Amino acid sequence: MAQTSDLVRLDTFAKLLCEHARLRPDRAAMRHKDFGIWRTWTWREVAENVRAYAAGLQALGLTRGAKIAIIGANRPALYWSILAAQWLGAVPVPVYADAVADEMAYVLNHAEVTFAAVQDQEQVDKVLSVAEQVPLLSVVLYDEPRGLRDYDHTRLHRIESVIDNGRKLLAADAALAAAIDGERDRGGADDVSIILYTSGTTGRSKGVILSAGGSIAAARDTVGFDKLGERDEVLAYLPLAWVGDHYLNYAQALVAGFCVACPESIETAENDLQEIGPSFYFAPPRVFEALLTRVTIRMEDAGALKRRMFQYFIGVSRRWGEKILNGESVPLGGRLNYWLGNLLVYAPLKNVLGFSRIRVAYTAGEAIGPDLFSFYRSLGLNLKQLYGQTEAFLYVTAQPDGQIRADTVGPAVPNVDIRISESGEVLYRSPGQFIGYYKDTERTAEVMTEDGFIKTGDAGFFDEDGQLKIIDRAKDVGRLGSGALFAPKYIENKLKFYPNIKEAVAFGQGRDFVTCMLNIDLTAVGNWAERNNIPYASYQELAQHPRVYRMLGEHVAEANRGLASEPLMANAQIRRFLILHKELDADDGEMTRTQKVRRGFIAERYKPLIDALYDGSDAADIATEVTFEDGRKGVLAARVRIADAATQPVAAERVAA
Amino acid sequence: MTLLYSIFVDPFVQMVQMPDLLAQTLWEGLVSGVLYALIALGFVLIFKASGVFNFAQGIMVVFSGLTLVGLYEKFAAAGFSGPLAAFTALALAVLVMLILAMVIERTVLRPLVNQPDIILFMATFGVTYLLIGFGEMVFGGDPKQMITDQLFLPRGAYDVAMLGGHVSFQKIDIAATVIASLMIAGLAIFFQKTRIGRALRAVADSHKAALSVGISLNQIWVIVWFAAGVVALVTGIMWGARSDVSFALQIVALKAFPVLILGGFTSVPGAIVGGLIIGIGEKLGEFYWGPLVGGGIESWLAYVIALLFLLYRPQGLFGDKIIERI
Amino acid sequence: MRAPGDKSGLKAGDTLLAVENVSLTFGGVKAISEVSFDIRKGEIRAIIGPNGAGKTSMLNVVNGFYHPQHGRITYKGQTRARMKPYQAASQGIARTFQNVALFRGMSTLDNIMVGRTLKMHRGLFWQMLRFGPAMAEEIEHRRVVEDIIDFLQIEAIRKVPVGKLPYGLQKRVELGRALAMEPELLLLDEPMAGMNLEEKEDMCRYILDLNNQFGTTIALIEHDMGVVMDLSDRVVVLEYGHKIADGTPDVVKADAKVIDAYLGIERGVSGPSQESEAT
Amino acid sequence: MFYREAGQFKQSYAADQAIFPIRQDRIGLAVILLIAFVGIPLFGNEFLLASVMVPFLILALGAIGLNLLTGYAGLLSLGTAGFMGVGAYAAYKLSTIFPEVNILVWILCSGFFAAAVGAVFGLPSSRIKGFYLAVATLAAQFFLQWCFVRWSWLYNDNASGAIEVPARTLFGIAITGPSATPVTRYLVVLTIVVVMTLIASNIVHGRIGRSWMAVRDMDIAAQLMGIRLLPVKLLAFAVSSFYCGVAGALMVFLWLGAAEPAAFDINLSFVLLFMVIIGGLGSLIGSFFGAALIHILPIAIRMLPDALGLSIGAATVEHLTFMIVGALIIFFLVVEPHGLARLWQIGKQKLRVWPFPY
Repeated sequence: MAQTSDLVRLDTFAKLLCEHARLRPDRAAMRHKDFGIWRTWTWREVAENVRAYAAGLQALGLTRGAKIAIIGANRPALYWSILAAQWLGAVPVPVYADAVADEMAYVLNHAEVTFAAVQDQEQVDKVLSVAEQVPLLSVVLYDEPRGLRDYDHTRLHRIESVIDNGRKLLAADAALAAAIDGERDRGGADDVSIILYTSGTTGRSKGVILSAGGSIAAARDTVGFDKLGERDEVLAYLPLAWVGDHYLNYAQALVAGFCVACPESIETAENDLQEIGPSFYFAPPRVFEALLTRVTIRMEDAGALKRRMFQYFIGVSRRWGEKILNGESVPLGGRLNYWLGNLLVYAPLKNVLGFSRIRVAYTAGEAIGPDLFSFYRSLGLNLKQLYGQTEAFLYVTAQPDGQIRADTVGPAVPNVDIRISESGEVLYRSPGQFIGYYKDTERTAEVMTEDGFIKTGDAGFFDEDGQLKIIDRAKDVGRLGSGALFAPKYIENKLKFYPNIKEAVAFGQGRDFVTCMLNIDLTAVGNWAERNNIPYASYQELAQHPRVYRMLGEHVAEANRGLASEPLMANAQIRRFLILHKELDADDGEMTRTQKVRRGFIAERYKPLIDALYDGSDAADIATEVTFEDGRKGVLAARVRIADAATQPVAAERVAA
Repeated sequence: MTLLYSIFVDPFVQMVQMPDLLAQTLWEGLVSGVLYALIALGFVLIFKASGVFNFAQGIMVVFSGLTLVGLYEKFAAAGFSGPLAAFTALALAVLVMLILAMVIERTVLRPLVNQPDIILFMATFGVTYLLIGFGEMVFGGDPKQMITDQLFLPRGAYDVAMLGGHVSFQKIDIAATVIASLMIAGLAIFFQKTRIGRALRAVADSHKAALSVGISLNQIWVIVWFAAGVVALVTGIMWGARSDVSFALQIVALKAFPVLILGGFTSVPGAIVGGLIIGIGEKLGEFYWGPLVGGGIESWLAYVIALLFLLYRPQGLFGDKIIERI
Repeated sequence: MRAPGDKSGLKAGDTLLAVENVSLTFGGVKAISEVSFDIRKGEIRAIIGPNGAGKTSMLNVVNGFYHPQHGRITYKGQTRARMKPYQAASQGIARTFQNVALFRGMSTLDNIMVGRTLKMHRGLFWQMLRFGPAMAEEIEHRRVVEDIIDFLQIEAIRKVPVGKLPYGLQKRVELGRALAMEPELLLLDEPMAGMNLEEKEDMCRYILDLNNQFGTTIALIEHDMGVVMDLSDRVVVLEYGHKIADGTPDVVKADAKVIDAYLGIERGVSGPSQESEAT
Repeated sequence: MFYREAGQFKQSYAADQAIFPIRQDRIGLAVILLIAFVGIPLFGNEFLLASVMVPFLILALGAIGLNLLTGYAGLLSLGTAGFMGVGAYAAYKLSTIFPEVNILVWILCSGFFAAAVGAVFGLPSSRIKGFYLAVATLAAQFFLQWCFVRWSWLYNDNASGAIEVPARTLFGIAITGPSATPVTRYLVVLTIVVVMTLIASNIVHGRIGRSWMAVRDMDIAAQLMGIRLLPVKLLAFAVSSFYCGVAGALMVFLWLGAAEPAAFDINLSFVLLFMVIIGGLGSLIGSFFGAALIHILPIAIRMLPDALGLSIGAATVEHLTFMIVGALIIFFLVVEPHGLARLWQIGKQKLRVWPFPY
């Protein structure tokens, strides 16, 4: 441990990289499945590459403080681009690879990028197509040369050749080598380490500026918290531009010295996950949910005996699994039964999912269904929740081992202070917190309190165990016309825990009662339809099928029963609902890129439907403009049915209260 | 030099010098050729209609013969003998072949429909083993004497003085030839003139066509396997009358391979012509050339003839030239 | 991916293959009569025509599968008499088929590896040992195959038996197998038949990339006229075994006989008659 | 179920192309080899070794030989027994002419004679395929068998017409002849079979194996890939016959001890073909399964009445065995036309994706 003491005081990622190269030169730092095998780079190789890359970039004119956009899937070369930029004191600005040209142009322009490091021809094309709108952009670097041979290479460079060039320059000129190392050493804790653009739920994206020292300090806290070390391994499949990837896979890896593996392609990511078998894993609840849906569907095709065995042992795990994981006392019979279940079901299941070696897994971003959460935990997967924000450089709270609950997000992580404002909003102060929004002091000021706390915009409270519980976005928590509390997200989450419901949007602010729009989950409902011989030709037809309405109506009724049992929420039961004829889609602006619903936008877009929900009619017509996958636009018209939902009577005194 | 002489000259000299022996050899070749043709006919029937290369045809010959003899022996033991008993046994043997056809259709063909040829071929091996085991268990493994007198099959021989010597014509051989010819003629009429026969031919071209005639594929299979069974029974009687009915006979069925190669797998006339060529060629070869290498070449000569023929004309005597399309 | 080994010394635009007065008959039926055309190095040459026009037969003649009764074929300056398909292969002519002709019992990877057979030389002895030179050779060629897999974006199906793949992917694998031969002349027989729009676009991109980046000369048969006109540099039109037009897409499109032939497709399907032989 | 593939990733093509890329498979194989080399010799009785294991292994080797030809190269052969006979007689002649050379050398050399004969009889495959080719191999079968009977030089003019195995030693230990113990014979056979199986596996996983399979699956496409059919087919015949020849030599020298020509009759060809089909075309492990089923099953059936205390006549048992084997052939073909190997593969796949069904 004495050896690692150096790591503790280093204050930039480039320095950390070099330190790892010194401490564990031959350990794997990065892997990438390419051409069918896992190509591996050791820390020494990565450091050497990044150093040469930095030299090459400098030769191309990248200077301290300049911005370099990083666009593409998780690829070692793109991570190196981040590192090499930071080495030189330039500022990497990752951009979502699936951003449409418009969005991309905005970010590139706003961030004043002069360089862009992108993955492949597709991204090069996209960047070049907006080049006119981004006058400062002078150099585009790319990783995969396929299809780019005939492009004009005056300002286009292959990353590999930039690295090679840097290597040559370094070899030829010792002074330059020293200068490059000097650039690295000039970096310090107060440097701008990265600018992460958040896809805000409203308005244009904001550039969150993070400092090097803060980022590293934050990562250090959580690395210690989860005891991550050089033996750990992760699969980097989250969007490069998202704080989660930058924190979990980049910052933590550079602090702890573990190995980051990049999948071959999106289609193979699942298989790659199984091959790598990571020990640290993060996925948003929807991924876990989709996974469980697929597990359930696949098990339905199994033989009767196997299915019953599976169900029996899942029952066993629900009974004992979490207790065993939490280290509580469990009777011998239970332990034996669980052991058998582990042999027959849990361990093989985790193996197939690629979870066998996971030591710590996190989920965050949304509320996770309690059943869903405990399903994974009871299998022996140490799944925990955290609560965080881009502005905090991710972690605000996280659940320590042994204090895991589905409905809370845990206590503050070390060195983070949290307080709840009078209006119920969660405020925090953390080591990793951002410096400000790039070129937007106004909004920066909006979220900062005078004493340096940051407003999360979420409403929440601490429960009796000292764990934070998030209800909803603070601004979204509203009141019905009657004055009863209306927390749309809370209601939506309850609905979304049903596998058949993919999305839910609740309305009720200032109204007499609560209504909601639902999206069916095509996989789950389609499968159900197949088993029940319900023919359907399209998503729309399936969504509007009376039997689907009946089934979802039962879900709504059940959710209502749950709401009725909670004093605060009993009055916010859902009276009427409809099933949307199309999936809410980020391309249509209905959701954010991180798949959060934009409630306001939806309310406006589907106004006729909402009116119908409240005026008692049993169907309504709607026509909306949609964007197809290839970018073309069209108009989708439909007649959407509206149904009433069964509600629970509310005790009179409560209404009075 | 003497070797070449003994291969290329001497046999022909002998043929000319002793024409009676040649005639005798040709006659014997003709008879065994007829029997080969009968076995091959059974193959062709089944192959045409169900695409199955029926290895079990050989054992069907043995099995049907054994059933006939075995049933007659049982009757005789119960004091019921003579022609009536023999023909009762014959009728029952035919019935057994029908049942066998139905069982095979149900248990082998139907479950294996649409499988590759080799799989169906192998399945008929299974049938062979089953029938061997079953036959030996019921009738015992010893060779049996075919009933002939009771079926009014003649015995003895006509010794005809001709070509400066004597040629012996076994009456049973003559009978075999006549019966076989009748059988083949009967089958030809069946195929050409009857509705079922036409359906059978249709099925060889297209299964759908057969369905349109109103006969299910399964029925057709039963019919052809039954027809092949009857052919096998006749073969069994004839062959059994010439020697014994024993399980060794099934090896003879392998002779149908070269016959089929010569004649083509789907051609009835081909089976007959092929059978005769092989039968006669084999006897001539054995008699005139066999002694040169120590005799016994009958066991392989037929295959080598077929092989050499194949190299010259891969599509067989009656097949069309194969044009490979891609 | 590697560019094809260019041993011929031909430059782009030189005649790579010349077909002169070729006639092919099957048992009295004329499949091709007196057809002449050439393929220049580096171009994309389309062969079009109604069903039964002799397009596939033409490809079969070019790669030595059929032997024409009359006419000559000159490839890379050498006029050949009779050529076996494997000789055509060893001279750099590769081929895909109208109906996918993959090795169904093998995986995608193995199928494409078969395309490397000609370039692999380790004999039985080393193959028996597997370790050492045979393995080194195997890996060397695996790398090439992986390049192709990357190029065609079929990573996810690398180890899937090809029989289980959907049709569009099978076509892609078949292209991969042909590419593994590093051909100088690539014959594609309806590479886009039965594909949906997206798959067609992908396939077009691969064909163009191949042609652009590696200079592979391509001769293709295709029914989708839009694709043909977009892709090809020159088009030859066959009808009932005769050549009726030859030239750039624009020229061919305007040709009266071609328009006639294509309007006549309906007639042709209902009764491909021998009378037209006389016309 | 037992597979834990998470975390088993390949960093080199060599590892990725390994014949057993999954760790659990390698462990399983090691356990089987351990049992075969240590467990069975230590604990097996003479009956198990001499009447079950030795014949099983030898037949499996023959089945591998046939499988290389029929399963991998798609060339149907009914002459397997003939090629085995060539190996047996070659080994016999060589070891009696040169008794000073180690018998194992001659057993392996005998394979070359079989390979040469096999290649000659494979020549027709340039023009004919499928059942037609089967007739060519049938010609080989009957012709060779006829040679074994008529060519007395082959059996040193023994009055019996049979070949009798001379006693030979390896490192001073008797491995053939009456004094060789079942354990030594078993170990010798096992070693040869394991090594040859490994070699076969290497061949079929490399260029040559792929060429064979290409020719099998689509010979036209194979030609257009530059594969010349005749050399590839002849090589398949030669390699296949080599395996059959060694199996034949082992059969006489280490199993039967003496053999008449009838030992190599057409029935043996058929039995081997059963093994290959039931075991699975194009699968080496299937050859072992097939050999086990076809050879060991009848032994088990024969032992069953005794074990159950039933007194059934030996002849009846024999007939029942025939029937059961026949019925099983049909049964297995109906259940899984692709053989036991496919069942094994499906089972393995099921274990790999357990608890999912696919």
